Order: sequence, then C-alpha cells, then structure tokens
Amino acid sequence: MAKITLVEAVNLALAHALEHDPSVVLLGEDIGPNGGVFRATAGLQERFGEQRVLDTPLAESMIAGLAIGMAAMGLKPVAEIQFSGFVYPTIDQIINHAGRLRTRTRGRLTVPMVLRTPSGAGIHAPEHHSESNEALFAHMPGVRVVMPSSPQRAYGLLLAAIRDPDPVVFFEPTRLYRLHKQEVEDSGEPLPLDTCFVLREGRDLTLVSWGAMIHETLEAARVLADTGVEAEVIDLATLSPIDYETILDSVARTGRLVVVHEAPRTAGLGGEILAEVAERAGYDLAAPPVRVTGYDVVTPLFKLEHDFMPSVARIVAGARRVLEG
Amino acid sequence: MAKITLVEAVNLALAHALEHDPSVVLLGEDIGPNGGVFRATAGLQERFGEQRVLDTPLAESMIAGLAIGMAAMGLKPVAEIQFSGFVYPTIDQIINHAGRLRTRTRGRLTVPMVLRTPSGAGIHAPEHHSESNEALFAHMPGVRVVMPSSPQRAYGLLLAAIRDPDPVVFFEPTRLYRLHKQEVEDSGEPLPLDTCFVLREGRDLTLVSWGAMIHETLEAARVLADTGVEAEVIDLATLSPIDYETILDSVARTGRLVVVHEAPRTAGLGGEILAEVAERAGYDLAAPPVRVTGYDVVTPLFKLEHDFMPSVARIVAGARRVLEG
Amino acid sequence: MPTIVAHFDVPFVRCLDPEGRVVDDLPAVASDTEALRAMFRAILRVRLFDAKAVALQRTGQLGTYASCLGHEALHVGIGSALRPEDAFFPTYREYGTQLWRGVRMSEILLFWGGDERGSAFADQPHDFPWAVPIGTQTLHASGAALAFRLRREPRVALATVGDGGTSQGDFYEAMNAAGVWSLPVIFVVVNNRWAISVPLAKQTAAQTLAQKAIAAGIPGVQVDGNDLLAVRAVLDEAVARARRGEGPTVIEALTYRLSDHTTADDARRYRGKEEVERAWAEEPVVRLRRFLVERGLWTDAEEKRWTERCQEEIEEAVRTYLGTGTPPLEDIFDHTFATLPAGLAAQRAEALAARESTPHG
Amino acid sequence: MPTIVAHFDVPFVRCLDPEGRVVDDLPAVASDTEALRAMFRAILRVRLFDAKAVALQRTGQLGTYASCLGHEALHVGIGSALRPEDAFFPTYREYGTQLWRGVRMSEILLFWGGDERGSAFADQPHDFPWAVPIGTQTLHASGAALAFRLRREPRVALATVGDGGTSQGDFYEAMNAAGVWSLPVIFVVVNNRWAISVPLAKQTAAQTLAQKAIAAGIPGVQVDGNDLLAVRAVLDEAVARARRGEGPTVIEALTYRLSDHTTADDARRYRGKEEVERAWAEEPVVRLRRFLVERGLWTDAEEKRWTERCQEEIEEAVRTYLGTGTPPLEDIFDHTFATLPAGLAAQRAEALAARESTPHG
Ligand SMILES: Cc1ncc(C[n+]2csc(CCOP(=O)(O)OP(=O)(O)O)c2C)c(N)n1
Ligand SMILES: Cc1ncc(C[n+]2csc(CCOP(=O)(O)OP(=O)(O)O)c2C)c(N)n1
Ligand SMILES: [Mg+2]
Ligand SMILES: [Mg+2]
Repeated sequence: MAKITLVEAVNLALAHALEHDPSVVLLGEDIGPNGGVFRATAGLQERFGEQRVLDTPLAESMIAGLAIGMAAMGLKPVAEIQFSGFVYPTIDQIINHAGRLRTRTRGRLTVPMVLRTPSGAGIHAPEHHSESNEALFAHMPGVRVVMPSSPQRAYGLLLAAIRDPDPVVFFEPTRLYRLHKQEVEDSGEPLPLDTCFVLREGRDLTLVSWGAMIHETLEAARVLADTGVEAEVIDLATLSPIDYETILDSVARTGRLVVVHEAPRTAGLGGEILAEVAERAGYDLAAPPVRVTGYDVVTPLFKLEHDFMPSVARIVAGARRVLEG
Repeated sequence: MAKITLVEAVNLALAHALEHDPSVVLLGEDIGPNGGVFRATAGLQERFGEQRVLDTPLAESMIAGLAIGMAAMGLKPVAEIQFSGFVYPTIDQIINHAGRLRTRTRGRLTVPMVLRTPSGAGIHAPEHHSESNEALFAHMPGVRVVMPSSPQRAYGLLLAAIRDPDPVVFFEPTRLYRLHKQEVEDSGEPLPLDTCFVLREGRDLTLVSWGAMIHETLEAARVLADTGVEAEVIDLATLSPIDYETILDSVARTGRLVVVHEAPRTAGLGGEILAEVAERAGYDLAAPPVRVTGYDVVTPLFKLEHDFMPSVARIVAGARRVLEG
Repeated sequence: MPTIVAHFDVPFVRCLDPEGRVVDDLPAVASDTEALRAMFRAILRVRLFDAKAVALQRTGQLGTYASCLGHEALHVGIGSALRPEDAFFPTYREYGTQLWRGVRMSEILLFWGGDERGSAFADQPHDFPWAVPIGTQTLHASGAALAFRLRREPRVALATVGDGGTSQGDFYEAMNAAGVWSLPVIFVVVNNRWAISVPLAKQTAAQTLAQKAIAAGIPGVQVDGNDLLAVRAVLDEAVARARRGEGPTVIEALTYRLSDHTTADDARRYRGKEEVERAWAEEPVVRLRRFLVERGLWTDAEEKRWTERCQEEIEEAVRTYLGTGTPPLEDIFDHTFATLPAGLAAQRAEALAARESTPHG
Repeated sequence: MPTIVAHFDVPFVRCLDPEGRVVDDLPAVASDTEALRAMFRAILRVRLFDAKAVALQRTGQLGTYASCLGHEALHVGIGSALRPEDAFFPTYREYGTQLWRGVRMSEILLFWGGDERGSAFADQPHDFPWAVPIGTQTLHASGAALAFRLRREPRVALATVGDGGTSQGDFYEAMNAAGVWSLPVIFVVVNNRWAISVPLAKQTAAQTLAQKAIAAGIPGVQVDGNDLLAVRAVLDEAVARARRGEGPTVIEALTYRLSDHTTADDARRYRGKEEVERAWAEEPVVRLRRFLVERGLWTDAEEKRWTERCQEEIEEAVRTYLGTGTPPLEDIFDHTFATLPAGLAAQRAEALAARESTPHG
C-alpha cells in the first residue's frame, strides 16, 4: 500500500466511485485531458472515457444546474469548481434547488450530487483563488458540507459524499493537497458524515478545527504539550450538519474550547460552534471559549496571506487565553 | 407630519436621496411604472424620470454587476432585488467585487452602492419569496448589512446606506412593510450605521433581534414584563459590522442573553452574537445564552410558515430558559 | 469589404390565423381527428381550471396565483408533443402542460395554497416542480438531457422560460451546454410580451427571442404560440430531432399574458386596455374552435357537455384541495435530508412541542 | 413554408495577411505614420515585458503569471483606439492595453507578485483592475457605460472577455443590458481558441463568437485579432458609434494563446505541437513589421534601439517591483471600508501584535 497525498486520495476515491457505480459522472472545467488544475482527476477521462468524465464549458452556475438535473434523473454527478473563489455563481442553484428539491417535492425528486471545490489560502495563488467560504454553504438547509484534512479522510469522506443521497459540498484544502502522504487503502470504505474525528486526546482543552487549519492546530497542540498542556484536537470534518455530541463530550471533560478556522471571523462557523457549546454546555465551560480565525477582510494576495491565516502562535495564544480564563 | 408605513418610509428616503443627490440612481425589476412589487418605488419614476429610476431586464447578477460599474464611475446606485429568494445570483458580484474593489485597488476604486431587498416570511407569499439570508452577506468582508424594523429607522438607515461610501445590503422585512405606521419626518437625517438601537430598557435579560422579529421580541418583552421580568430589547439594525459595545454593555448589566432571528439556526447571526458575547463577556453571563431562531429547514410554504418563524411563545420560553439558568 | 463568415435566418411558423383559417401546411397531427379533439378539450379544461383558481384567490381561498390565461394552446401543444418518459421543466404557469402530463388539479391548488405536497405529484414521477427563480430550470433541463444522452435513453427534456427569463444568464448557459453536447433538450420561450410590468422592448433589443439560439449555435424558430397546430408543427419536428440525437432547439412561442402577472398584480398600472383587447382577438381558443367546428369535429353541444364535466372535475379538485388541511409539521424536517440528522431531530421535537403549546389556525 | 422574420450576417475583417500583404481597405490610422510606429513600438514593448515576466516566474521571483504572448496587436489596437477618459475592463492578460493606458510595468508585476498595490494604478484613475472571476467584468463595463450615458458623458467603456468567458451568463446579461439601453460599450471577445485546456469546440457550438451578439440584438463582427490594422478598423468604427450614442458592439478577435495558460499550466498535456506551430505562422508581430519595413517606416536598427530601451525600462520596473517589499499589514484592514469599524480595529491590533511576535519572511 503506497503512501499518497490528499489530492491523490481524492483521485483514488473518484476512480473507485467511477469503477463501482455506473451512475457516477464527473463534470467540471479542465477535468478531462488536463486532469484538473490540481490534477485531482488526472488520468480519469483516459480510463473511464468522455461519457464519464466531462469537460464543461466555463460556467459555474451551469455546472451546478446541470448536476441538479442529472442527479434528479438518477445519476450521481460529482462536479468540480476550479477554485473556491468561483463557487459563488453556484449558490443560487445550490440553495434554491439542490438543497430544496427533496423537501419541495416531499421526497419525489432528490439531488445526490457532490460539488467539489478547493478551499483556502497558503499556496501563493492569484487573486480570488484563496478564499474560505464554507460558512455560506453551512447555512443552507438540506446541504451537507464536508472538508477533509488528511489523505485517508479525503478518500473515505469523498466516497461517503458521493454515496450520500443528498447534495454535499466537498471542500478540499489546497494547502494540504501535497503536504503530507499517508497510506490509503483503496477499500471503498466510506467514512461517516455524521461524526467529527478526534485526532488527539487531551484533558486540558478542546481545539476544534477543520481543513488545512488542522495542520496548525495539531502543531499548536504539540507546542502546548511541551508546556504540559494536553489539548484534545477535533477535526470537524463534516461542517454541516455538525456532530455536536463529540464536541460537547470533549468540552464536558476539558471545560475549555478554542475553535480555529481560516475563514473570516464574523458569521463564520466558529461563531456557530461557540454559540452551540455556550448554549448547551455553558455550565461546563471553565472559561470563556475563544475563536482563532481569519480576519474580517478579503483574503489578501499572497504577500500577506500568512498574516491572514491563523498561525500556530495565534492558536497557542488563544489556547493560553482560554486556559488562563 | 403624517404617519406612514415602513414601505412608505423607504419610498420617502429614496425620494429624498433622488431629490438631493443627482448621483443617486435607482435600478431594478418593475420599479418604474409599476412602482415595485411592494410599491417601494411608487411614483418615483414619474417624479424623477427614466434617467433616475430604471426598469432593468430580468437578471439579478446583472443588476449587481451594473451597480458596481456605475458606483465605481461615481454614481450612487440603489438597486432593488425583488424578493430575497432571488438575491443569490448577486452574491458573486457582491463578494468578489463590491466588497473587494476598495481593498483590491487600495482605495482607487470604491463601490458606494446599495442593494435593497425584501426579507423574511409571514406574508403568505409563494415559494422562494420568504427567505432570510442576511447571514450570508454578513460573512462578506467589506460589505455592510442593514435591516430596519420601523418606519423611522427604515428612513434614516436607508439614507445612511445610500450615503455610505461602501456597499450596503439593505434588507427590508416584508412582514413589517405595512404592519405599523409611525410619524417620519422627511428631514434627510440619516441614522448611524455603527450602533444598535435599544428599543426597551430592562435589567433582567437582554433580547437581541432585528427586522420583523423585533415585533415578536418586543411582544415577548411585554409578556415577560407581566410576570415582573424586565427585558432589554436591542434592535441590531446594522447586522454587519456589529456594534458589540451596546450589546456587551447590556449583557454586563443583565447577565442574560437571548438572540432571536428568523433565519435558520446553523451559521446564522445568532451564533455570531452568542459567540462574541461568550468570548468577550463570558464571565458576565449568569446563565448560558440562548438562540431562538428559524429551524435548519427550507422556509416552508405558507401553510407552515408560522411554525417556522419564532413565535412570541418560543421567545418567552427561551427567555425563561436563560432566566432559570 | 468584410467577408460574411456566418449567416442566420429566423423562421416564423403559423398554420391557423386568428380566424381559424389555414394559412400554411398543417402538421401530421392535424389529420388525427381524435388527437385534435383531445387537445382542444385539454385547452378548454385548463382555461376553466385557471378561471376557478383565480376565483379561489379572489375569495381568499388560495394564495397568490399566476394565471395562464392565453397560453393554453401552447401548453397543450407541448404536453401532447411529449411522451410520458420525457421530462418537463416548467416555470410557474404551465398548468396546461402539467395537467396533460398527470399533475393533478388539486396539486396545483395545493402549491399555490402554500403546501409543498402540491409538488409531490402523485401521478407524475419525474417532471420538475414549478421553478420560481426565473431561468434556473433551463439548466435542469439540460442536465436531465445530458443524463438521457449519457445513458443512451431516447428521452427528451423540455423547459419553458418566459420572455423575461431570457435575460437570465442561466438560460444562455443552458443553451450553450445543449449546443456543445448536442443534447436532446428543447427550450420553449413563452414570449407573452410582458415580464410583470416590463415590456419586451425593455427586456432586450433582440428583434426575436428565437435568435437567442444563435448565440449557442443551435436552431431557433419562432411560432405563433396561440396556434395549436403551428406549435405542434415546430414541436413535433424539434422532438423528433432531439430523439434522433440531432440536438437541441429553441422555440419562441408568441402569445400574450391576458391576465395580470399574478393575482397580486394590477396590470392596469403599466399597460393599456387597447393592447389587451387586441391580444384577445388573437387568443388561442376561438381559432381552434372555428377550425374544428368548420370541419365538423366539434359542436356547441359537445362543448357544453365537456364544460360541465370539467366543472365537476374542478369542483372535485377544489374539494380535495380545501379538504387537505395543513401538512404535518414533521414534513418540513423529515424531507430536509434522506435521514434526519441529530440536530434537526432536536429542532423537530422543539417545533412539535411549540405547536402543542400554541397551535396555529 | 415558414416566413423568415429575421436575418443576420456575421462579417469578418482582415486588412493584412500573415505575410503583411494588404488584403482589404485600410483604416484611416494606416496613413498616420507616427501612429503606426507608436503602435508597433507598443507591441514590441509588451512582448518584451511579457517574456521577462515569464522569466521572473520561472526563476521564482514572481507568482503564477498569465502570459499575453500572441495577443499583442489586439491589445495595442484596443489601447490606441480609446481615449484616456474611456474606461477599460480587462480580464487578466491585457497588459498591452494596460501599458498603453498608463498602468506601470511594476504594477503588473506587483499584482502577480501577490501585492494589491499592483491594482492601485498610480497613473490610471478609473480603469478596473484585472478581473479573475471570468466574465464578471463585462457587467461592470455595461454599468460604467450606463453611468456615462446617464451623465451624458461622451465616454466609452470597453471590456475584454475570453472565448471561455463567453460561456458565462454574466456576458449575455451584460450584452443584453447594453442592447436595451443602447449603451456606449464594446465587448471584445478574445478568441485565442483555448480556455485553459478546453478548446473552442467544447466551449460552444456557435460557429463564431461574434454571433453571440445576435442574442442581444446588437452588432457583432469578427476580426483577425493578429492584424493590428483590422483591429483598429473595426474598433475605430465601434468606438465612433458608441461615442455618437449609437450603441454597443461585440467584436470577436481571432488570435491564439501561444503560451501556456499561465505559468502554472503545461499546455503540452492537451494540445499538439503542430497546432501551436501553425499559430506561430499567424502571430501579430511579423506581419506588421513587414508591412512597416516595406513602406520604409521601420528598420532593423530602430528595432534594436527600441528593444534596448524597452529592456532598460523593463529592468527598471523589475528593480522597482523587487524592491517594493511586503505591503503594510495595516492596508488589509484600512481599505476594507472607508472608515475602520470598531471590530476591525481590534482585529487590526491583533494582527499587528501577532506580526510582532512571529514575523514572516
Ligand atoms: C430570479 C427571479 N427574479 C425575479 C423574480 C420575480 N418575478 C416573478 S415572475 C417575474 C417576471 C417573469 O417574466 P417572464 O419570464 O416573461 O414570465 P411570465 O411571468 O411572463 O410568464 C419576476 C420578475 C423571480 N421569480 N425570479
Ligand atoms: C468564474 C471563473 N471560473 C474559473 C476560473 C478559472 N480559470 C481561469 S482562466 C480560465 C480559462 C479562461 O479562458 P478564456 O476565457 O478563453 O480566457 P483566456 O485565458 O484564454 O485568455 C479558467 C477556467 C476563473 N478564473 N473564473
Ligand atoms: Mg413574460
Ligand atoms: Mg481563451
């Protein structure tokens, strides 16, 4: 079993799905002969043909709208949006139709589609290529939002997303695409979409994060461990609907919560999680919870992107704040 | 001074702006001879001409994109989106350009535009006409989000929004359009976009809400008052950026917080406010804060819309929860 | 002197003039007596239904309703040209097509009565529900057609879109996709001259809406949408082409919105009486009736009997509608996802509890 | 037999063939010797700049960069046809136009070097910055043109959009708006045959991209975009029409992306060498040079001198760029709104403090 990167794990999951389910169809810009600008679909058109892996015209609302029509007619489309800054034209179709068709028709029509898109900053990309906009989708009823943070989870969660009978927006953290390798068995085993993953156990405080920031969050946990503080690290993984049981269980033990995300702070998912924890477990909290997030500014071009993304130091400082109360 | 409704106050503010600032131009679907489907622009084209009040083709991305181009060239466009369910095609233009152009060009180009749109349920409207999606816009850097809850505030806040040098998304609660009348002086006086409004003072708990739900929230405060509980009621009014000083000041006194909104709960603005208060004033809280919100479902068609919108009873129950701790 | 590198014509098809006189070759269906009569009956049926729905709204028994008055021939033309396995993607007015394809009258009323069960279509498995966000349905149709094409099914997708809807980017994206993959999809542009209060001249500078097809490199044709036979002529050809794998067609159907935009609208604010009167002279029922009566295919007596039967059916549908009551509150939770997530289950319980303590009308 | 109700031709204009031979009437500017020489110099200048930018990226001194190799005549044609008070709405490749209109080389490098100050354009007050979200800029151009029209200013807005960009709904919405209000706007479709890896045939079934104008009822014309004189011929006419208040034009300029899509792309994955070689035979510099040299308007010696001057200018720009350093962190906060809201002020302070404790490169 070879060690592979996250983007290779995405490719592996897509190949597995194409191989085992004839209703799976990939569509997107440059996913065919070019294999996707990040190579997530490399080799797939060659292997599965132009009927299964479709290069589309350049139009994101179109990609989403086509996928809805395809899904409602029984296919399982997996659509790629090339960068997260270009996902906005899909929002109308996703919120007004993908997430609604089941309830609008009381189950008569459903939309088992996946919308894959890269997410986040940190790869020196051009303007509009580095946004984190998962919170917009997490606010949409009827839509699942998922973001893996390792090759194994990318593989298992993507398979689960493709098999899920409802629409899933699947964010892939570009910064992790090639950062780590991990052994990934091509077992076809999905990972559950209704639980977070506890990546590290700890009794002193709970760090919740997702996507690329898991990397800094784990690093912060290691830095804290050096000072004798044991942080529990939870990868949210499925960002909507959120598995609060795991989080509340952890906070019940640690009494301290820090949520870390790259997206802007205001109306980000950190607010959602702090609020729910405060609401449901306020008395468990030994100290006010803390958010460590991107600022409420446009993701800067790359000369300043590292000042925008929460650093290990900022996470550690947040943890200290919550530890000192 | 006549008493007028909220929609008439909107009309009055628009007329005032058109009258006093030649760079103000209105555009939108059916805002001309028809005066807008809610009559917000009634009579304005007749009075100010087709060069100032423009009926547009039917395309919301177009309306937003045109407004950006107009604004960057020195006009002050006030665009109307006919119902909030149709605002989604504007998101790409609003987040990628309206909210970014200033920082992208380091102040060389700016976008002093207003995007007006109705918001919320409760008027027995057809499908897709009853959504509350303010949280999506509140997550966008560089964009102000405003929602008035009375004729006076509609007048003053809309004037302020039009004069503001940056983009403002202005939500008008349809349920309040004709519900109350209030004396509104056509003074041209704007209201500030950086403070909430304390509508009722109280020492026992803080109720924060906005838009149409202010109505139920005030009613809940009256119900509570009957039982001897004095609730402070804060109209958030400017939903982004949020005036936390007023909220924190109130919570410091009351120790108890309930946020009420009609939008779905997950990743709604209630989460944002609870989180910020928990983070900055966690020790002031005598009891876990509470959100009373719409559910995480598609706004139902009108037979069930009243079950979706937070009722006075649900707000009172939320208040009791936070009072009893 | 520039050379000409591309060249396009937009044809217009009409078979019957407003007086019901034959003015061009008739399509094959014109010699199928029973088909003609069935279509005319369907036209009358939807007109009667539509009038009742407006009346229900006027008497406070229905929410806002969008009348299809004047569009009936087009609707029935579409319905009768398709097969059951084809898929239809309507806007919010195409009751004539929907009734033909198995949607129940009571479902239409439920939808406008604020009840999602109106889109559950007990007898129509795969057609899309009404698309209120203008233009979005055109992409669903192209997506469905892409599914048919990929699975090699001989099915056709058909979307309607209004004259106003042709201004939406989605429509162009849908046509363009259809062109690229030569999809079995038909876009019928229902040019009823108005988008609420905006007349066609303020909607676009295009002389015809059929020519919008040229942008996608696909055929576009204009048809008299009040002339059932012309509608069938162009549709039969478009459907046959699509089914043979020869690709998409755009059909601009000229008709007129004889009603207000919806019952919430007052068209007198923005359009003159004369224009509406002129439009009445071209409406679809009279000409087809004349055509049929002159050929001995329809009689006043028959029309009276048929009208009565329709009225009975309509009354029955209204009773079903009015008797349906409020949907179960659980439904709004239980159909959000295939399986209820934990958080939503809690909200469901909360909602049911709230309903207990403060029941609504 | 259907009647024909509308009829359209798409003209194609070329003045110089790839060998620089005159094949059609020349525009007025062709007799303005100094203008011709200035345009040719500008073409050489941007080609030299572009090569340097690619080299900077290859040596790790610039971020991802989108080369304009092969588009230079079109860019300079656009730049020279406009007046300073007109407004330009580019995609991300139109350096030739931008340099003509006062954008600095160092600004272009700053932008691709990850620095917002690259879009601050010290010498160009109102042109839009690069539009990376494909197609969106076309609406800004129509909006600007609407502003000009409402204020009765004799200004013209011009947007470029790629062949791929013509698939975006925004483009149709922009053209349609331009048609409705007869706006002084020009859309130049830069048909370089590829949208990253997607060839034109997979982008649209339309035989030409000029015909997309027909959907909006506005004139569309195709031009050899590698032929500066043809570009000026069609642009001069379109600009004059727009300035006279006669409305918009769509110009499809046929050119070729001789480079990879960006420096992050490897075009060998999806297109053959022969195609690129054929395209090199049609590139814009050679034919204009021949035309000028044959008329005694340009010499090798001049080209050598000019090349040297450009290289100096470019080196100076590179020095400025490389010497610019990281923008002040405050800027990302201070330009979010005209005035800094309280919450953002706190975040600004936090960011500056974080920078203090863990400084970055
Ligand atoms: C995206 C969107 N914008 C606005 C509306 C509000 N609206 C409903 S119908 C309508 C006019 C539609 O005109 P047209 O497409 O010609 O269809 P018609 O009503 O004439 O059948 C408008 C603007 C909407 N439903 N969807
Ligand atoms: C909305 C959007 N979707 C996707 C992209 C990614 N992308 C950048 S350039 C490009 C191809 C553009 O092709 P074309 O319009 O022909 O312009 P060209 O690059 O050939 O100049 C794509 C898909 C983008 N920038 N914006
Ligand atoms: Mg219409
Ligand atoms: Mg291209």
